[in-house]
Amino acid sequence: MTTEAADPVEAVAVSPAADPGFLQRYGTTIEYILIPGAALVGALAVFGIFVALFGKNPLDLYFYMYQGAFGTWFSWQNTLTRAAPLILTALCTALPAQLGMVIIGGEGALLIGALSATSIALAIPWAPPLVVQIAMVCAGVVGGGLWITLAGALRQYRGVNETISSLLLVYIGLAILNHLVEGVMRDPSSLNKPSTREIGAANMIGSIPGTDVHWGLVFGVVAAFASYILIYHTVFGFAARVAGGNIRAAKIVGLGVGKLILMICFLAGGAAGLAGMIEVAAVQGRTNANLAAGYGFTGILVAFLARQNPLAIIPVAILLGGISASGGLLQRRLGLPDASVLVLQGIIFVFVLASDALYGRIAFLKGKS
Amino acid sequence: ADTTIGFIYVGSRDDYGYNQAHAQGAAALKKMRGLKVVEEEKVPETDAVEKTIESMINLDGASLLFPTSFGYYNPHVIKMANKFPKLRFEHCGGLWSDKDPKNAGSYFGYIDEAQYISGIVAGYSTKSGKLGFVAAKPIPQVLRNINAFTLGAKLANPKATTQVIFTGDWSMPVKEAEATNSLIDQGVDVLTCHVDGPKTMVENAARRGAMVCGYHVNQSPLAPKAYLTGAEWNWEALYPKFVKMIAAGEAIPNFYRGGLKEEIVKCSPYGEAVSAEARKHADDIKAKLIAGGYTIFKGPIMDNKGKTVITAGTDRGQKDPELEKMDYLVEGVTGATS
Amino acid sequence: MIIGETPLPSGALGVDVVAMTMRFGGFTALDNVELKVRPGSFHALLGENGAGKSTLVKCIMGYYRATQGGVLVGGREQAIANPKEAHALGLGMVYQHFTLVPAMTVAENLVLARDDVPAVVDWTKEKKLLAAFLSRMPFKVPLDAKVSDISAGERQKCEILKQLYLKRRFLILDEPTSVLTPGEADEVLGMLRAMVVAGDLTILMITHKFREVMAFADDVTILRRGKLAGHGRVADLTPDDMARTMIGAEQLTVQPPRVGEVGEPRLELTKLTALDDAGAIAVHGVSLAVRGGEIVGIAGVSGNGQRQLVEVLAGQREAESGEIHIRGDLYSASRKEMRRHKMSLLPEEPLKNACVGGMSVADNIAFREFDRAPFASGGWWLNRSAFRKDAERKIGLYKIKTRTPDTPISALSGGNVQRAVLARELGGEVEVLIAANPCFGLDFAAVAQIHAEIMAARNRGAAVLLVSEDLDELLELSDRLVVMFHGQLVHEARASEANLTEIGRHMAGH
Amino acid sequence: MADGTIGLWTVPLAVFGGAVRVSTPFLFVSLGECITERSGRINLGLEGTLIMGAMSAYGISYLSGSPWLGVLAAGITGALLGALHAGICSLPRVNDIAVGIALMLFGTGLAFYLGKPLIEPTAARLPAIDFGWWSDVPQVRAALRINVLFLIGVAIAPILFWAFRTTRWGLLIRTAGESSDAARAMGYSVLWIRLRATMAGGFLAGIGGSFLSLFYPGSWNEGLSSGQGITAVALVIFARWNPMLCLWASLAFGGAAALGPALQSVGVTSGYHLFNAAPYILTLAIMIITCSPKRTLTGAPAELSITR
Ligand SMILES: Nc1ncnc2c1ncn2[C@@H]1O[C@H](COP(=O)(O)OP(=O)(O)OP(=O)(O)O)[C@@H](O)[C@H]1O
Ligand SMILES: Nc1ncnc2c1ncn2[C@@H]1O[C@H](COP(=O)(O)OP(=O)(O)OP(=O)(O)O)[C@@H](O)[C@H]1O
Ligand SMILES: [Mg+2]
Ligand SMILES: [Mg+2]
Repeated sequence: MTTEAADPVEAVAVSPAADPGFLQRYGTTIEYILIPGAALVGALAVFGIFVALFGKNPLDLYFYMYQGAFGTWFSWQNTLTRAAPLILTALCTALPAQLGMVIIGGEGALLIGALSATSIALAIPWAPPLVVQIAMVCAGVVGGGLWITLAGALRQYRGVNETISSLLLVYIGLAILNHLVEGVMRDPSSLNKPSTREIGAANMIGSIPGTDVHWGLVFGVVAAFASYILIYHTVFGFAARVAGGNIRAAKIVGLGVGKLILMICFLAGGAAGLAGMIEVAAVQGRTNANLAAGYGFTGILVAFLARQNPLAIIPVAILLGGISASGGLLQRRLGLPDASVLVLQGIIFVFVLASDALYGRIAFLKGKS
Repeated sequence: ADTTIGFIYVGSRDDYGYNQAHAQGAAALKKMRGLKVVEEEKVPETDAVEKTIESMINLDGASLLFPTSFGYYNPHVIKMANKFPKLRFEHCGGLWSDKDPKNAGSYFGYIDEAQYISGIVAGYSTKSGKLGFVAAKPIPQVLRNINAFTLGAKLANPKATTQVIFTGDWSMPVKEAEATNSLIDQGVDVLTCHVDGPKTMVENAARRGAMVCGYHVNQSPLAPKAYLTGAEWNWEALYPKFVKMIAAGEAIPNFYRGGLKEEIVKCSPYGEAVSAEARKHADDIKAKLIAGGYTIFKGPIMDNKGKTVITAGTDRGQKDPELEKMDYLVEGVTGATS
Repeated sequence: MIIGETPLPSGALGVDVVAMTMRFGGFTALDNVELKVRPGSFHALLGENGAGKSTLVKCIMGYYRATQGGVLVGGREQAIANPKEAHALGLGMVYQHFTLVPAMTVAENLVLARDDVPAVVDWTKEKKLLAAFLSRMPFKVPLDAKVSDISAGERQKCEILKQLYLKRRFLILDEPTSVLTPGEADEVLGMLRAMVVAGDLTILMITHKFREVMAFADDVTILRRGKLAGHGRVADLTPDDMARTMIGAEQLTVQPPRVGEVGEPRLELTKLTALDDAGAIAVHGVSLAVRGGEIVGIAGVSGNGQRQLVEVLAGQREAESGEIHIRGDLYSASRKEMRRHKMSLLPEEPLKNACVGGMSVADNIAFREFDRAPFASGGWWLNRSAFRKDAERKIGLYKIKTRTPDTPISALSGGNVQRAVLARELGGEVEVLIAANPCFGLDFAAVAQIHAEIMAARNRGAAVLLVSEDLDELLELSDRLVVMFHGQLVHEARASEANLTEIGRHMAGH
Repeated sequence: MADGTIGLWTVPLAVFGGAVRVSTPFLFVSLGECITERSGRINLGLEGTLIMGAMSAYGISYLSGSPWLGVLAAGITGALLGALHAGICSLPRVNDIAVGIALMLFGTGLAFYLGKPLIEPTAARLPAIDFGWWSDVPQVRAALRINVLFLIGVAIAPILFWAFRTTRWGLLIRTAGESSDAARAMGYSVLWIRLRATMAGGFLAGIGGSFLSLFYPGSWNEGLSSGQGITAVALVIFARWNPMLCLWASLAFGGAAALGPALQSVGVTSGYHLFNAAPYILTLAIMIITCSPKRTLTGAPAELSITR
């Protein structure tokens, strides 16, 4: 037998950590900033061409976008206000995604959360504001939580696809809200905008001191950090990731997948329900059809753009808030129709999503391996 | 410097309906000298409208604002009016009360007067005696239109009934089309509506051979043969008037209302299908309304459950606040408010 | 011999691979490899798990595009850009992982594989032709059955039939016999060998079984770590020579001798019944007791309910009726019970059944223990350094070949995934062990290691239930042997006294 | 009935009529998505495609005077959007659900942007075929005024059902959706198959949109689609990727959508919001009844990201 010189057997197991160069150590981090940034620039360029086709000056466009979203302290507040509910509704999609579930029903949980929070506030008019507010938070979280848990339970016990059921539950939740708001819960003095009674000015949660941005932003950021810690640093999150990665593996190590599904769905719906509670307690002061403003649907987008990472949700939500904040200025200064914001969002998302393909492929960031 | 005026619409300003009517009013202002008009469309009735108002103030220097959707008023417009006490907020449809800030005002038109006229024309034009009404929601503004339309029809044809279908929201074309078809299946042969974009109802009804009365703006080009008349807004007349009042230092009443007389609403020109008799009767009532002193909601009026809602001898004139709380359908209307 | 309208030029083809290098990103899977397959020969390709065998043949087929190097078909250099071009040249391959479409019928799979699928398929005609073709083949497959409904052995036969149906002149088989019983393997390989001898076909077969190499192959090529380690004529070689070339200087794990007393019944199944995915009864009233210090082997042709039985024990499937007791306690596959009874599971296809491909090796190794100290502080906070330390220790102990503990486990070769699962499941104390085809597709070094670990667990007093389609493995390891057929246990024997013919008879249901 | 009304018969008639009128967009989108999903890709962007289809059909019909050119334009627009979706999804690591959502926004936005000048004009509509000539009852005649697109949709369902079994393209699409490894091993380019399947799906969805703007409700405005596209995508899962079931599901959904207005017209008025939600409640109820936790979704293409 002819035997070629085989290489000497090297040590099996872990290769010793080579001296990591700067690029090797921070290459991934740089990628995570550079790639979405490049995608953003590309998208803006394409949108610039688009508006140029309609006879507008792209440079004006960029200037007004910047001014409207981040150009002044007022613009920043405008942006942050719009971002606040999105962080919470995005969590409604991002948390179940850890379990491999695609939930697109955050809007329904938001509505039910708002309805629950309003109901509890109206049920205890005698209580001091702090008690009412805490009760509202609890009711919002529980109401929204149970709503998505319903989708989770249908999947767990009946095998119903959670994507469809959560979507159907949005329409059903909206019908219930309208039915109640125009029926038993209607404030007789809410004439042309059927609404529940107001929770009362004293019970409103107000703004972050020194700003016009309501406390929802803080709730959202805290919830996003808490979710991140929950998913990546706790036993519960680990179990969820195992189950989300491979349900058969989760079962073979005895993890209660059903329980995980229900708990994650509860937390997810709770986040959206909290968003609904905040819309009531910080903005509307009562429940009516205005709450169905699409935050739940935009949240899906935020979650997917953030690649379901709870921390990445924060900047993505701010980006989205900025786009919608600047949308008004584009309408007013450039005479663009409001749909241009949708076009811009679409282009940005297409670019950012397509740029996923670039990770790990930028030669100069790979260093030597 | 120029005065900057901000207009905020809840929907698209080319919707051929509610928002377009306001945009036409804004367009009338654009023609005036010394004015700058900024517009923003599709602003939801959330804190987004507050931010839009602030943005118009901070970034565009707007000093007079027209938030044109009902849902903007409470709490958003009130909040902004309190925050910017030097600026003027004119809100369409709201019910300003003494508790509300003085720099906020609410204006609206008694479009039920025009609906009343439509009703008269419809009452003459129907063969089956059945009229149809495609409505968004059972709220006072809508109920008042349905009732005025029905009362007008009964003037022409005491046996006429109006069947109403609520679609549940302001813009649901498929439901509106289904409602139109259902009504026509029930024998209805003249229809009108109160939704944001009447185009769907007008076209579908005309296609099935029914006649229509328009709403918001003049839809007669959509169905020249089937179009009888319609209740239209006349913001082109009102907005310049407001601006002139401000320029002249006159105070605009905080609670501003008006109808045909004040030229806040108007009727579409009659379509070719409208009989001479109908024209005459309608013109006659129109003249009386413009002259003043004519009451649409004049007791006794029973609701469609047999309860007397306006007792005999009670005249509920247009300015009567009771009418703003209307929660019944008058006798002759088939349908229910909940 | 095979149906068809226009006879293609027939006869066996030779294929040579010249200086082939294949890199996946920074990883070199093939490094300047040479391979010469003579026309009309039966050539075996050997190598450890991850040596690059599958990669090499996929490069030949155009499934991958080699970084460097060329392929000579029939002595002429050919640029093969994709499998279709390979097919046009008469090259065919049975992949290591099935490439039949599970949701389609056998007939659909066969017709679809043709290069000349008509735009509209006339099924009556095609089925007649297929039936005629099958009648000339030594083994049968049910044409109208869905592939997902037939057994693994039947699928493998179907794959091979597909290649014959397509009239290949050079056929690559990537571990074709791993799902066949030895009897089936001999039947299939015997038939292929006959076609080679008749000059119709050249065969390049990847296998881990020296028995098959010795019995059927003419030549052998051996790879190690992506490099050519040796080649020669089988007639000149012994299995030992080949083994040494394969593993180089690595030490084989020595299996400990069978020692210790058989203890109390520990795992007891009572009238266990379970359904398969389609809702048919797969496990039918199985009662069985496994004692501590005993290995009970379950033999049977695949598809007779073994998989569902293991899934019930693993908690991946709910039992329809019946009970499982461990040490007398009712068992329902919860984490608490698994932990209390020190259960371990070595399922088949570990990447599919026991790992999360996207998570790191270290995480996968920690699946059993992550929720208690030292992995979890206070029962809830993950302690990352503990994960890493434990993983590094086990990676060394179980000889897992991975670049780092943080590498996603899906990047490991099959044998190393299996080793990682072994490290997880056998790294602590074990009282009950369920193993299902634990050595499926593994090289002999890995097999030796796994067998040794299973025997060691038994010697420490664990109750071991070993389900395997490999009779040799069962006979080697088991204390007691039961045969499963159509969901029922039909025969039982002490392994030391087992009669091969009788077991074979029961496996076949006679 | 002497007075020309048909009383309570309105309800079944409206449900029937609704099934015919309202179901067509659902039918086209779900059949299109059926093709796409059978190839192993999900396209949630069909909502945007539907709206783009509606807008471009209306625009072309208005400009050219020919509604059929409008239908064709809608199909082509849909196919182009499908190609865009397929192109982006074919990049490595790109999630097709997310791209679908992005394209839903993009399609909707573009349609609204370009469709502004089309709201007021009246374009030539698609004609209806009068299948009710035999009846004297005007309501029956109205319900039987059926557009040929509906008939085409009804015909496509069995054709697709047949094609998935007996044509090369059908088999290839299924192969790509069931096992991309298998398709690749046979030498087919999975991306190429999916590109064409996604384009075909977009083509049909675009045509579904043209029905909305050119037949029923029959005009272009921004509220035209209230989620029909996304609901139709959900219907495909509900219909277990079977074109015939897509047909029945679309009809049921259309009929249910007509229920609310019809009930009101005969005097059942309370809880109209809940009646209007009937299609969603009905779908959910059927799913709860017909699904089973033990079985995985039967018929699900194995490569589909939504079914795991
Ligand atoms: N083999 C499988 N493949 C895919 N999905 C599965 C499989 N088995 C179960 N599932 C899904 O996983 C989920 C959890 O399953 P199951 O009810 O068995 O959980 P569990 O572990 O018993 O949970 P718990 O004990 O907490 O109730 C269900 O939604 C089920 O549909
Ligand atoms: N697509 C791929 N991307 C990255 N690495 C790969 C890929 N395919 C194979 N490898 C790596 O290349 C090496 C050789 O793999 P290959 O499948 O050829 O091994 P093999 O000899 O067939 O092993 P086995 O006996 O387990 O089948 C392995 O380390 C494997 O992890
Ligand atoms: Mg291999
Ligand atoms: Mg192998």
